[in-house]
Amino acid sequence: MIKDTTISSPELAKQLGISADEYNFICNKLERRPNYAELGIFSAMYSEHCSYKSSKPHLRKFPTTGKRVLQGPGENAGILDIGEGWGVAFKMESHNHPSFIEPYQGAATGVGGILRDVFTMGARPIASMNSLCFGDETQPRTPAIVKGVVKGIGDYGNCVGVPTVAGQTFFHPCYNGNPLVNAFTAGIVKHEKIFRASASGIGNVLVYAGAKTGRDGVHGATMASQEFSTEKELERPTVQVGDPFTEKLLLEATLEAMNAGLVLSIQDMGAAGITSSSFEMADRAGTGLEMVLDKIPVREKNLSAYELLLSESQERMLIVTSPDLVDALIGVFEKWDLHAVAVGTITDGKRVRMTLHGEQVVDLPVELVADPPMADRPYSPPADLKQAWFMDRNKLHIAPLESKIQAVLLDLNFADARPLAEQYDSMVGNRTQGETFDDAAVLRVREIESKPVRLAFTVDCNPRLCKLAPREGGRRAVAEAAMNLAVRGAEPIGITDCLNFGNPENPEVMWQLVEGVEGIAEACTALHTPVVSGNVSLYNDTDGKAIYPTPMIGMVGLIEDSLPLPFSRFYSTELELALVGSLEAALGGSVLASRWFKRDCGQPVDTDLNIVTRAIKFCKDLRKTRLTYAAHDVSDGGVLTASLEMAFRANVQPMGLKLVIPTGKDVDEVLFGEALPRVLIAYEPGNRGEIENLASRHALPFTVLGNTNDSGKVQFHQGSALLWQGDTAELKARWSSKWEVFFN
Amino acid sequence: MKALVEIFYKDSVFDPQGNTICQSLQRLGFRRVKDVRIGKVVQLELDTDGQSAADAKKDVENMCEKLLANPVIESYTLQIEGK
Amino acid sequence: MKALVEIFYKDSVFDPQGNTICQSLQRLGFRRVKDVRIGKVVQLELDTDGQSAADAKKDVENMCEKLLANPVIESYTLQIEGK
Amino acid sequence: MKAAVITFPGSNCDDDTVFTLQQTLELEVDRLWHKDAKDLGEYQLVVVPGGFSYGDYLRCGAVASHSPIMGSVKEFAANGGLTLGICNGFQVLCESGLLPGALVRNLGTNFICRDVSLRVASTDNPWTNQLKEGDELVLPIAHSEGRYIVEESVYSAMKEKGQIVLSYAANPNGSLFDIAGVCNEAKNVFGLMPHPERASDLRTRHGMGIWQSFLNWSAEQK
Ligand SMILES: Nc1ncnc2c1ncn2[C@@H]1O[C@H](COP(=O)(O)OP(=O)(O)O)[C@@H](O)[C@H]1O
Ligand SMILES: [Mg+2]
Repeated sequence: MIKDTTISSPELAKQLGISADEYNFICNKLERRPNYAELGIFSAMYSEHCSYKSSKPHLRKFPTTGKRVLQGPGENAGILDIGEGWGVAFKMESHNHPSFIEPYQGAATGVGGILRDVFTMGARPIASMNSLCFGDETQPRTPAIVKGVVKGIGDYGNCVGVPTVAGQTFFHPCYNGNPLVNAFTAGIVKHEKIFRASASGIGNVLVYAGAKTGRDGVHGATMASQEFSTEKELERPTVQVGDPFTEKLLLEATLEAMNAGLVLSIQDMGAAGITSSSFEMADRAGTGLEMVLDKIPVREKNLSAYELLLSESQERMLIVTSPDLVDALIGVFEKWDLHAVAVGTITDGKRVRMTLHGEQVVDLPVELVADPPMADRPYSPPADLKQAWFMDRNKLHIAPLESKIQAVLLDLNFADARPLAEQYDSMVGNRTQGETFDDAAVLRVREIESKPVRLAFTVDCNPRLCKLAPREGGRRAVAEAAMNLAVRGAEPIGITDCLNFGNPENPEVMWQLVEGVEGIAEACTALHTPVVSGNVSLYNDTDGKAIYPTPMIGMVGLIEDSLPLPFSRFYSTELELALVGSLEAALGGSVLASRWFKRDCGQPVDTDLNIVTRAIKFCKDLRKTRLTYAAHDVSDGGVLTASLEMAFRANVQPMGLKLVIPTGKDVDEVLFGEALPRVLIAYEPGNRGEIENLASRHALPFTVLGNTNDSGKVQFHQGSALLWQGDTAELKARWSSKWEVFFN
Repeated sequence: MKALVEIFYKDSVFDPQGNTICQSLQRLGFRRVKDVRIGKVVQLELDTDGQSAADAKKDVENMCEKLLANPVIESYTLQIEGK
Repeated sequence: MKALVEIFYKDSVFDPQGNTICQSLQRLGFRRVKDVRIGKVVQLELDTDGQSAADAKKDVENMCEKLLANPVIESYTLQIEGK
Repeated sequence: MKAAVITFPGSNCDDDTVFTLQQTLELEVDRLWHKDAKDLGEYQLVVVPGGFSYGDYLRCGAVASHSPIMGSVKEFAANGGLTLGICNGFQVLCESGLLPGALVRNLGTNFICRDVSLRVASTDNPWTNQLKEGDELVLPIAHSEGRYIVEESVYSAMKEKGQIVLSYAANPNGSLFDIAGVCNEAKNVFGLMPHPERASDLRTRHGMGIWQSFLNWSAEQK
């Protein structure tokens, strides 16, 4: 084992993932070579995961301001004003690499990390979501990964008592060697109880609180900044194990200490553990720190400074308080059976000094560590993009409808999420309204008594589209999320994002990233949904193969009335069904195109964000009519899958559905086309006039598409000709059991 | 034949359950308890007719590697009983 | 001293986890597996300085009765290792 | 009327229960910390709430059943005090011997969260007296260890004495005889896996049947 104080060498730096340029830069600035412990700090803080060196210059393009923004990017979570003196704090984070190595613990600790990011801000977490991308079903490891990840998320969130209310699951071979696990949490906080992570006040005390430190996860951040390769299997750090029970105690103790006025500032220990939390807090405040590493509560003997600093043991916090409050603060944590000890003080001079066994092991300027040089990565579009856009429209056209329908219905992604989602406690907290298996989840904010306030949450991204057209993919992820909220009656107010991409040193991947970011920025500007937090996960490659660009969007919406919520299910067998939005839609990038041609192909059309804005308004006004209706956003799979889902979710049996495609219209484009915005609405026939008028007032096309009935059959007609029919119960049985195989 | 497989987290991996139960035992007055680790034990009943003991053991080892234990974080010990 | 406590559901209590593992093993081709039961194993490290072996064992038995096993549904076996 | 809700480390439905008792039933509610044993004589209702006390480590409810406050609850229950255990609270009550039987791993092994249909199996008790035998209640469940088991001889006696209070219309977890909620012989201690506090002013509101029964019973005792 290398001693902490051993002077480093360029070779050692390289082994720890620090480039020669970076090492020279560090040595020049320091006017010496860093020792081993210090080198460890640089290796973590200069990693892509902590430094955002490839992405940061582009993230500046996001709109981050707005009348509701109480906290934009740069803190542990962003916060939006929801009125009455309250805010919603939220963020999304990836745990891709750990979840591939150990699906259960990787996903569990991902949930733990995002929960801490939210309660670190002073917010009580009220809802979690997750977005999961898995390899295809032919991969032998897929079932075990799905099962492990879902169980990990469930066991952690259920135990802490934060409901998991929504999510997205997507299977695609591009994730065969690199599944994605993105976790979102939102919490609510009073304006005056918002806490930030800044170590200010010379002489103030740094308190370590929570679980003890062990050797687990030493170097997690560096690992998350490298590609996987099959040979590297052995070099992996010890897997971190989540302890949701301790997390729950930490949550309660932290909020209690905050409420009692014992906390000045606070930061969770996430990636790169105590290193990043201490340096970042000092950096934000422009101060320095002196820390005695011997004080850190440990689980194992003989931890070196290097290990103490880079450990990613879970469920830990770093808190700044004033000297007279230290004892009371420690008292609160001890009440909850947690450790809390003073480990350092805040100094001026903008340096961090750390000692172990009386020996100085770290003495570094804060800025050099916390603000690494950015990487200026070249980017250029992939050469084969145009090829991917080619799609033989004619071949599709002449294929029998039956085979096309079956192709889409057989897609593993067209499935009831129940077998998965029922493993999550979606109701703890007593806020969750109605069904959670809908376009967006809605929760009441029961803390606000002066008026009805509800929050809506959704995650969205269509990676297939992002691969074919990353800019449009980014735009549509935002627009789609907004439509999901709108159909449930919520006004979209802001987003968080999790940018999952491949190796940024590859100019084509970098291009996807830049395009994706710009697309998100365009849509967020147009829809007035600022970006208030987010996360970037790069190097999602295995053996040189990158995942599809996957810029996941987590969006929050607000409902300020107590009107009933529309659901995406038929509630009677005597409804009329209409499509609001363009009747025909392009097939480029659609599920049908992918399934039919066995490759993701076609050129997706650009979404008109003005029309999306109008559609959101329409949805809002539709609720105000107080009519009863069901509504469902049309997304991947088109009208075919959207209308079937409404029938499958119906609470009346037998359910029949008759769609009549107007004569002269392209059946493929009506049934399978994918474009935004398109909303299916079902209502009592007598209400057609009012709804149609409303649509035309917002300049949106309105087409009556059919009706529900009690035939128990799904029938598609064009004019009077029957094109296709199937048995609702039989179709539903296939849909609802598809994902069961993963869980028994 | 019966086989008994004990599976624990590796020593380097934190065992939150054992940790909590250790504290609970101490609070209940069992102050001599220094450390607790909690694992799984899998009891297998096997039909070993016409199989050598060595082959049977090999079988169980295979089961451990393939399904019962997770080599990333767990280690296991194996005990064979009777025949 | 180390003590190892193995805790299983009583035979009268159906063990769904064991059952699931049994089926999975059979699906994986381990057709000789006839039955699987899954239990817990608790490894205790005890400070027995100045304590007789009999007392130490008594202690562990007490822990089992009080906390580690639930006599309504479980039965346990105890093993003491070293001193 | 005054109620108490206990918080163990890891309880996570304590807040929801307090909210329901306060906001929906307009009761005065004290929160009790597990470490603080005390005389509970002043309360008309003591609730052991749901959650994952001590992380559900080792066995659900096992560690919590040894908490100092549980000594107080036992005394309270022995004196006829109305004691309600919901979900993890039910597990704690079984572990502490206040209710017969035990709750073990669901047959399907997984955690299940969904609304389920329940049938009222008996009504001569403080918990369902405002309902009728055979009434349907739709309440959410959220557990992975909710399979109630008890020896057959004990079950027969329980059934005889009207201790089986709620049963599942479609058994979600493999509970013996579809049992979802039981009370002790004196009927003052009641445990159930479904969550009435999550369906009192939200969702189906069928939880109100249980609360109203309790209110009615308490009013009659006065
Ligand atoms: N894609 C993004 N969009 C907006 N903000 C981002 C993005 N990626 C990271 N951020 C912000 O950068 C900061 C650092 O993020 P991160 O390292 O994930 O925080 P933490 O250390 O709390 O895990 C946070 O404020 C986060 O919200
Ligand atoms: Mg953080």
